[in-house]
Amino acid sequence: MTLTWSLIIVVGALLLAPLVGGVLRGLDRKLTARLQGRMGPPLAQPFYDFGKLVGKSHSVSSRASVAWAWAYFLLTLTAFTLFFLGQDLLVVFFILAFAGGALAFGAFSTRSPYARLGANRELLQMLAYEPILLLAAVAIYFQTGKFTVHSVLEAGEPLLLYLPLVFVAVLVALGIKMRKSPFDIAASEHAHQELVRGVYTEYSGRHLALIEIAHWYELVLLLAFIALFWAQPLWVGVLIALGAFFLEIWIDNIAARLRWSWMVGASWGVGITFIVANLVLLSVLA
Amino acid sequence: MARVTFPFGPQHPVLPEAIQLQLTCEDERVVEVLPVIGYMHRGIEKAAEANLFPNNIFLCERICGICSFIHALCYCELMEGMMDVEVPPRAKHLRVVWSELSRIHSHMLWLGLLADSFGFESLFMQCWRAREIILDTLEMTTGQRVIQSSCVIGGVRRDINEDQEPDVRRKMDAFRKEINAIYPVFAKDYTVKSRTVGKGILPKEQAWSLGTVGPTLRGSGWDYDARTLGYAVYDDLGFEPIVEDGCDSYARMMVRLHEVVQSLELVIQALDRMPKGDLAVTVKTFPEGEGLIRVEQPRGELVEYARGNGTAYLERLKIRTPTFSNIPALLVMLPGCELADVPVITMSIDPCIACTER
Amino acid sequence: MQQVRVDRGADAFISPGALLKEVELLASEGVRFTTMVCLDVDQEFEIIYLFQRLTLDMVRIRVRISKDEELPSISSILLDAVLMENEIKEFFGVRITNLAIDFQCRMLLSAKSPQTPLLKVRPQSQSLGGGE
Amino acid sequence: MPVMSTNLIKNFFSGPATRPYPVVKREPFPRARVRLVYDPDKCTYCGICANICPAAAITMEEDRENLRISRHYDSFACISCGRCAELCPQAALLMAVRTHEPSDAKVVEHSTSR
Repeated sequence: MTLTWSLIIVVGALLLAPLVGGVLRGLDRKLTARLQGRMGPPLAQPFYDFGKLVGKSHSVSSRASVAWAWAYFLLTLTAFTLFFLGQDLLVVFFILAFAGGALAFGAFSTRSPYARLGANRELLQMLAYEPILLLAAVAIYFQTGKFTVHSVLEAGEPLLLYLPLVFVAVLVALGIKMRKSPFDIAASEHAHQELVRGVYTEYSGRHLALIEIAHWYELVLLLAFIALFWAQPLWVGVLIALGAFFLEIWIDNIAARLRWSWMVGASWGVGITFIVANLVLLSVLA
Repeated sequence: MARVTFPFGPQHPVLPEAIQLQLTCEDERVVEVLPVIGYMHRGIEKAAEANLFPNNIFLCERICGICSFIHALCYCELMEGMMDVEVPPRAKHLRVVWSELSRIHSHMLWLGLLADSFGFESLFMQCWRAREIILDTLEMTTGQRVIQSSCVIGGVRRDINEDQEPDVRRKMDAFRKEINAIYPVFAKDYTVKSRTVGKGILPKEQAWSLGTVGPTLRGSGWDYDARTLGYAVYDDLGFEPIVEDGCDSYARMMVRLHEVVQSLELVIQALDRMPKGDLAVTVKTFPEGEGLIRVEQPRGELVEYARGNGTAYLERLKIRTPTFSNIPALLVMLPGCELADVPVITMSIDPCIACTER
Repeated sequence: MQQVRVDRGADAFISPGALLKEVELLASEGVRFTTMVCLDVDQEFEIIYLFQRLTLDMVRIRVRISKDEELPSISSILLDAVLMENEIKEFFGVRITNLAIDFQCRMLLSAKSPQTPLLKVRPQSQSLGGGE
Repeated sequence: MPVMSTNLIKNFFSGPATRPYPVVKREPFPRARVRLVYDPDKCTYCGICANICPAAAITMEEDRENLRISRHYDSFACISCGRCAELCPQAALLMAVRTHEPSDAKVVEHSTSR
């Protein structure tokens, strides 16, 4: 792939991702509503919400939290760019971890007990899903010999055939990242939670919009990562990613929110065991 | 992490009404609780003294929207008792029908809110949609969905006539289907159980001595339900209180869930046995002396005391609402729990702050 | 069985001094607190304590005190009486002493709301209606 | 864990229970108490409705000089209990099912006897 091509891909992805992310969030709300027997909002509702947030008057509870919101956005964007440039998956996930940390620090920098406890829980969430993502990258390394996205795209056979248990573990991480039940402990999709909006509590207006758009990038990035599990041909991978997305919505609707201790237990118990088991199986069979 | 005080409320999405729980937390563990009430006091007891006594029915109904019919029923039964008015049997049966319907709608609302408090949004929607059938039935028979205004001193104002009865039965059948679909989710779902079982323990002895009433008391193994005292026609309907021994949030939830099913049967029974006859008798006297009544609301026992002086105005009307006696239970249940369990435990007493503050 | 009419003659009138002893006796029998009713009768308050036995029937105790007399709180024996005692203190200005939790007359009312609103100090002219 | 699944599938295929409100409206039940309709021609200004109104939405005012009684009805205070319509000896008041558009200004209905 030439440099021009990869630049075109990155710019295209950067431009398209908010659109795709917004539509996915719209689909999420519509489908959730239909599963609950409701009409649901129009598909474009996330964009209306975004527009409304941008148009709100400016109010911040602490300047540091604004800086951290920008940090979250820019770091997510960096991770996104690196991913679509076909770079090292480990670097992508580390930068994504930094982004998550920025969100937590933003919440820590305010004096609200809600935001602070939300930040505590956000860090716990990172503790739960980061090992999965990093170990998944390691598993991909074992399979392809490299950590880069390029190598996966160039590999001959779909990863899913060799790493099915890793895929399951990544689904757990996706659930945590999407803030869906039973893992919506730091900031729920809807505010009926003891911490209201957790880490987002002290954000409003355009900074909340910024976080929202970063969240869309993050969603697209994670789904793209899932699509990598079937990169030949890529459209199957995209379908699998969409399937994973709908599976999360389904699980969200059949489960209550559980406690953080359960989340850490489940993600480590299921996630890490599955990945390790997968790697052991691979080495035994190979 | 040092101790942090959470101002939980008065405006909090989990709490349906304005109450503040000042939670002192160490990390995720609650160590101290101070409930702060007084955000919605309306002075209804005072207003009742300034009203003509028959008009107080409409005032009492507005103590709380959810249990409005039973508030009106309680006031009417109290006045009838004080004036020795014999209510026609058809009116008594209709009162049972409507008060059980409002119990169902209150419990369904509560089940929905409980589901919401542990983040089960689809279950919440399911409960509230099922509740809509009951609200429709109430609107169809009494004319209004929430504030029914159909009880008067001496009887009732509305009738369920022959045209409507099959409709009501059809709605009840439709509701039975809904509750049959909802029941296993609450009773068996792993996530629901892991959020409620063993949470908010209220030991049997303490449930009694703290003065809790209603499902909070019955969830701790006491078989006390004011309906066994036999107002309206409950003594003829063969009513048995529902008791669970779990002493936790799950037990309280199951009491209410079973009560929904039981209330449904009571509605059908009352419809089956409904005699023909007058709806109300005219009342010409004024209340005199003192009266005291206990009535079972969805949230527990409601105690009303009235003192009349032979005029059209009451000297005193005292209303002890169920949540007023259930709030002390929170002081026992909340300390030591995890912050994530606070919404579930708070909801498990079914707080009705509008009732508490009148 | 539901009994609506209250027979005043059957109730025990107790002096405020003997109240605590009586409540202690009842509490040892397993009686629990239900509610309290305060009545503003001319120069006196009549306070009715309602308790519930294990057999679920009611026990009533009446106390009459003059308006400036002090009334001991029973919250040290039955804690759940504390909310109702605070309410009565707030609405009638009954001088209840030794409350387990004293809200300082700010439980339901605020600094701006009328004080002791349930006292019958107002003139007898009644307005019709007036729900709020 | 998947106890809720059957409900979700049922919900998905049975269509939404909600309505796109301003476009599709639900008809109230025939006996719903919605709005008080008043016929001044039938009214004898007896004052029963004003006495019985629990919200003091109906008030009667006596003008002794001109021997007239005027009636005021504040629909914003009305709680739609329908007690007045039940007790009106002339059937000048009626609880109608007719709904009304939400209004942004407070309107008090006045009428005076001849």
